[in-house]
Amino acid sequence: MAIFISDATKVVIQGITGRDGSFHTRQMIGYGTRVVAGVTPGKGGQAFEGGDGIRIPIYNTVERAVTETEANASVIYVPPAHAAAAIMEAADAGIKLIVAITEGIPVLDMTRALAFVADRGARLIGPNCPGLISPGCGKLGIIPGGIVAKGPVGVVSRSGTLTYEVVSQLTAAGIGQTTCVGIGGDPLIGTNFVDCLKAFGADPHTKAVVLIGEIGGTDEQEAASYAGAHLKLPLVAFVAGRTAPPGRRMGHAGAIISGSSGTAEEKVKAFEDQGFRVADRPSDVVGLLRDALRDL
Amino acid sequence: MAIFISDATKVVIQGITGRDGSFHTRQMIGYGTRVVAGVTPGKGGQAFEGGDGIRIPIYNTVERAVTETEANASVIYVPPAHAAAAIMEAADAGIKLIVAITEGIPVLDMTRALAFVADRGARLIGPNCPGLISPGCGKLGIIPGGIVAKGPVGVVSRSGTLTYEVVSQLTAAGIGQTTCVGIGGDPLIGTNFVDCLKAFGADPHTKAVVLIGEIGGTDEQEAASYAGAHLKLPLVAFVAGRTAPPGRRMGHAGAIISGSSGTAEEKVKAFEDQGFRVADRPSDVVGLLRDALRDL
Amino acid sequence: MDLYEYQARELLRKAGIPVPDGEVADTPEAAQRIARRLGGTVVVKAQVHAGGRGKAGGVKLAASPEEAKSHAARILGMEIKQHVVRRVLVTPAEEIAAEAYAAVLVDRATQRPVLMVSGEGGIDIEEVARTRPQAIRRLSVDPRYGLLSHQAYGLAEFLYSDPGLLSQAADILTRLYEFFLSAGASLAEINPLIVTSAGEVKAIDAKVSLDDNALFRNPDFEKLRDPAAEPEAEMRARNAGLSYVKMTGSVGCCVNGAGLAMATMDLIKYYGGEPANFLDIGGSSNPDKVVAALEIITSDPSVRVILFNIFGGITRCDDVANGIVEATQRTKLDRPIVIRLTGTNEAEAIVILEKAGFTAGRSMDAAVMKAVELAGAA
Amino acid sequence: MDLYEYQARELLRKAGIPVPDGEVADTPEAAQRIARRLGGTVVVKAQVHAGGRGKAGGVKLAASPEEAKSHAARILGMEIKQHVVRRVLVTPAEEIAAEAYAAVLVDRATQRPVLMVSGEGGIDIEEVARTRPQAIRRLSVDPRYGLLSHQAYGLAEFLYSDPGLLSQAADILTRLYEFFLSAGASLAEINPLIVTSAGEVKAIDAKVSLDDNALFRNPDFEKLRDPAAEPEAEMRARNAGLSYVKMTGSVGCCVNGAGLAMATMDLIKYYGGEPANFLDIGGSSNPDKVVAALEIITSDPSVRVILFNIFGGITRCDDVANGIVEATQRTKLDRPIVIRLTGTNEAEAIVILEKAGFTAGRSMDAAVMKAVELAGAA
Repeated sequence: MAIFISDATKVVIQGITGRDGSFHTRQMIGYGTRVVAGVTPGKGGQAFEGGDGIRIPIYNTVERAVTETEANASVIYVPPAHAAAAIMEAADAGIKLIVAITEGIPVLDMTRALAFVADRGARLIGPNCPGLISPGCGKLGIIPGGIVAKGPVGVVSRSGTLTYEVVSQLTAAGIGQTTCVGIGGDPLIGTNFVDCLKAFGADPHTKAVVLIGEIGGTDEQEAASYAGAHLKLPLVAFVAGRTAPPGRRMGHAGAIISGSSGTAEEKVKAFEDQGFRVADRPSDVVGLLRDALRDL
Repeated sequence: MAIFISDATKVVIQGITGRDGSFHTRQMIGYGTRVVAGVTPGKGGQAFEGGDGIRIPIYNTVERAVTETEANASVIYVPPAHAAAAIMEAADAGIKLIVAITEGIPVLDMTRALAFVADRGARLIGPNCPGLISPGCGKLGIIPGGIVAKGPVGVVSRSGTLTYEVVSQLTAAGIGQTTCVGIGGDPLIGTNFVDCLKAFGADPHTKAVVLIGEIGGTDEQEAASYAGAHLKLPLVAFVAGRTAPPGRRMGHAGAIISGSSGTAEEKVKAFEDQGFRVADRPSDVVGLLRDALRDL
Repeated sequence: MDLYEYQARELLRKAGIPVPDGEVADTPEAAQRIARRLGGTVVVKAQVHAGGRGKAGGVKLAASPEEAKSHAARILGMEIKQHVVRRVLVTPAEEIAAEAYAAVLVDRATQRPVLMVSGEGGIDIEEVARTRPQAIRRLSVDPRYGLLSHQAYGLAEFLYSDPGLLSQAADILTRLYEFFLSAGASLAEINPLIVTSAGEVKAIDAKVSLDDNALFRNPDFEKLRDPAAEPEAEMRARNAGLSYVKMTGSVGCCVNGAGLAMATMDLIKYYGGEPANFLDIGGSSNPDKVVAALEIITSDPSVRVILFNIFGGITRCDDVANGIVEATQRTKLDRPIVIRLTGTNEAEAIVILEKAGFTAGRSMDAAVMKAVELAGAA
Repeated sequence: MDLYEYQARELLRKAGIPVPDGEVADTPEAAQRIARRLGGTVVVKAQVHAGGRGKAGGVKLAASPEEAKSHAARILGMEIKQHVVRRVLVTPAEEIAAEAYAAVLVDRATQRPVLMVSGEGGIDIEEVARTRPQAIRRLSVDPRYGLLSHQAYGLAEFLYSDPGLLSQAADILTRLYEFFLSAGASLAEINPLIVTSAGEVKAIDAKVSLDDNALFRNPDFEKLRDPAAEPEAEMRARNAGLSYVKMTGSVGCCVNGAGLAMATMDLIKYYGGEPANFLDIGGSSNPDKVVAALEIITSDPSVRVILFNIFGGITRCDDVANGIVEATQRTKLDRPIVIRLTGTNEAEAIVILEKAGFTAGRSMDAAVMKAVELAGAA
């Protein structure tokens, strides 16, 4: 039914009283997510109004939140200067699924935070990502609940709104999703394409995968190799940035062609070399996915 | 025949050109140890005269020494200010057995070095220890070769000369040793009593164990519990420091009774509570060991 | 943020790395004065955010202050890879016995800082990496322990065998790494790292890029920014919190989200058009950003049509619609506009836009096709 | 090396931890002057390397400078647990709303630095640990990451709930840990850590022990050593590179190796004697150390017999023998000496000793028995 989250997922929101944190906490609750606690240092003991009379207790530390509420997942809306510390705090408190929405975290902060998360055996999604949503199960992050529907397709993407574009077309075409995961647009992220493909491959409800990549790095190339060798599901890819000039950062900190490496062309070719269909336009994804599912 | 070392042990000496390093390297070679390389930064390319015309190549780094000679064990005679760094260098180069002789390493240096050694899956013996010797196999460190003999007893100790005292009495009484290990007198050490008891327990040639402890910390107490529960061999203990006053450091940095904890009495009691014989005098060890072996 | 060589050299010098004397000049006369102070042969080097200065004639030896002046006169104002040279660095010419390369950057694959050294310095390191990878040694630094002394020494040993050079190089690498961390850099490069005929190891040319996201920790660095080097539109975009990259086509785009913005550019190309820019208004719902975005797009004379592509999520479509209306009320649009809006508050947005005389569609493909058509017709 | 409270406070102040004003005085008049400068009620506190000063009458409140003077007069020269008070600290008396405890030390079990806090301050923490362990919270700090901000905050939350106190305490704990690391301390303790009636968190009393092995990194700390506080024999031993601890018995021992030295003391006791000291000449073969050791032992009037117990390994027996001969040639021994030597170069040593009129045996038990007998007979 879902990867990474389940009915047992109980969520603590780090930065719950901030502008983004408070807005999206209410959205998550509205979508049926079990938000059990919030954390804002110095506001411990207060309560957060989650809408419809729901009151979420606020704690000073994640550790306290976990002790009191048995939260096992965290969503982070903490400002960039403190977001890496917030990730480490969550992992230190024993949280095993950490979703970091924050954009603009210094990359050197992330080198430490990623090592810490790995040492603690936790999974980090993001940072600089929209999080994940599993229709009928809940959402951790900011993906709009209105554009998804329950169904057999796993979606994984480095971007936000481009994902929404593709997912809403899937939903409009009557193709629902198991889980949609935005892994984030930063150069250093916790969970990568391959991790998600492994999870989708192991999920009995996922029958096909849509992967949305972009320029920069080699995550898509590694995903193509992995999928070619191990993924037992049909996969349709789309890669954004065919027109992006080399050496320029395209919005996302990780979206940059370095020298001649990280281009959309090499990524498209990597998927095609493994026999996967690559959409030329976002609107081609639905058709290619139908073809792929028909081929089964 | 031996714990920790074997015929395949090939040794690199860190600090081979120093006063202690050069003296003991020759002793080790004289005892038949396979010393294959030395390291002294800035002296790479030179050779060390090991006695009897033996020339040991010197390298600038352990990594280079390992690449060139396949050394798999290291003995460290580096001065205290750089000894923790030398331990990390050895572990980083893939050395799995590191013996640190150096006394006087700052304890905070060791907190980092111990974490590093654990991360690399290496074994550290010491620091501030005489190392280990396996009659007929070789020695890593400074235990005099003349006082040991091949035989069935494993000896493990926190001290140096007190070990020599006991071992030489064993040898004089015709009781030889598999391996004698000095684990070191510092508060933070790599390999502790329990680690050595596990290794002796798994060594088919070791038929009995002599453990020589002293005041400070709780290593002996943990060894007693472990031995009581898991060690299938007879064990005789001796604990030095029954007359030591609380709060004073007795030579070894780790030999200090803190408050009322770490006394010789509680350590002796820990062994006796598990049914092990504890010698009142070093010269009682031989007799108790004979009794213990006879009881088998 | 990229720094100029002279700025990077100054930071490395402060970090304790040996860097030869030298000063920056923005007039030929100043270059002459510096050359006179330095004495002997000097090098006059164009200061631009671009590689290949040597080939472009931007680096010249001068045997006398007068020659330094004439070289500076020729180099200042020169254009190198679309960057106008406004300053030259004047440094003593060193007797070079050997050239090497050293750099620290963050490696995406290992997710760690990596130190790279090569005995082949003074040349393009990407070229070395491609053709002689064994000439480069990389060290992935565990951020939990930092750079350990033996690791710096081991890298130094890849470059030199003389003990004196070894310890100098190990010290420089250690300082370079510390600088990289404390500055919050994304690249700190010395190329070449030289050995002088006197046996001293020195950094001759340096390149530093700072992580924009880490600048808040070193507010002093903000004054190293050269407003003149940045196209005005990009500076305005940055100040407004937008991501903007100038392209060469005629369809000006305004999109929310970097991935969707790239996909929009790609779709323009797919339908036969050329994007005039990348522009991401980000995830916020601030009408002011929309106003700023429209100003930036319309300030580009090659833009023949403006395309909005908004997928409402956090971004509310009505906020964007209000921004469009507000901006066009201030300044009448002189070019056609195509608006695509869908998602959060889409219905409200369409009402707002229609009241102001705009039309809006829901299909990305349809909107892009129309924009390309209008750009061709305009 | 243990520091005095006034030294520890000064170091913590430099580390940015709030510490009340105050100065140290070595005369009643100086204490009076300080009390006058501070104004109001002050506390006069004996500065000694020992706990339990309050119970011993070494800490007194003074409502006026005159009272401060008279308290100081009484405290200076007082003996607390065998330490003579040579200085008093004079500080303002604080309005205390709450007392807590905070410390950093290295934990042998986890092999990591551990931060400990307790809401029960101003009292003996070992007592709290024994009777109410739940009143203490410990945090083991991973040396690979250092103290993380949320960890300091979590400890602070164990002490306080008010947000203002929380952030002050988290900041103090962070600074205390940084100080501990940079100083190379083995203990850094604040007891009590108070909250004033004005809501400020402050360190009132501080205790710092430095790791002797790390002193080379902070050579400045050497001048914090108080030669007067250390028994002369121990200072001489330290300067000679020996480990020496004074005991109360009559058998003076000189041994190589700490474990063997302790075992020798134990054996003296076993045979009915009492050791006069612990003395380890270490692993070296330096005859000078033997000379220094003999001088230190004989300077203790309670020593009635001198016992050498040497197991030659690195230490060469002949070196020790030469040291004994050299020392006794300089100053005639006025007490009997029993020498036990075995191991490296044992035969040579016996020749050297016999030539000088000494005898030496090989058995530790026999030597100790004989020394005990001589001590009893003397």
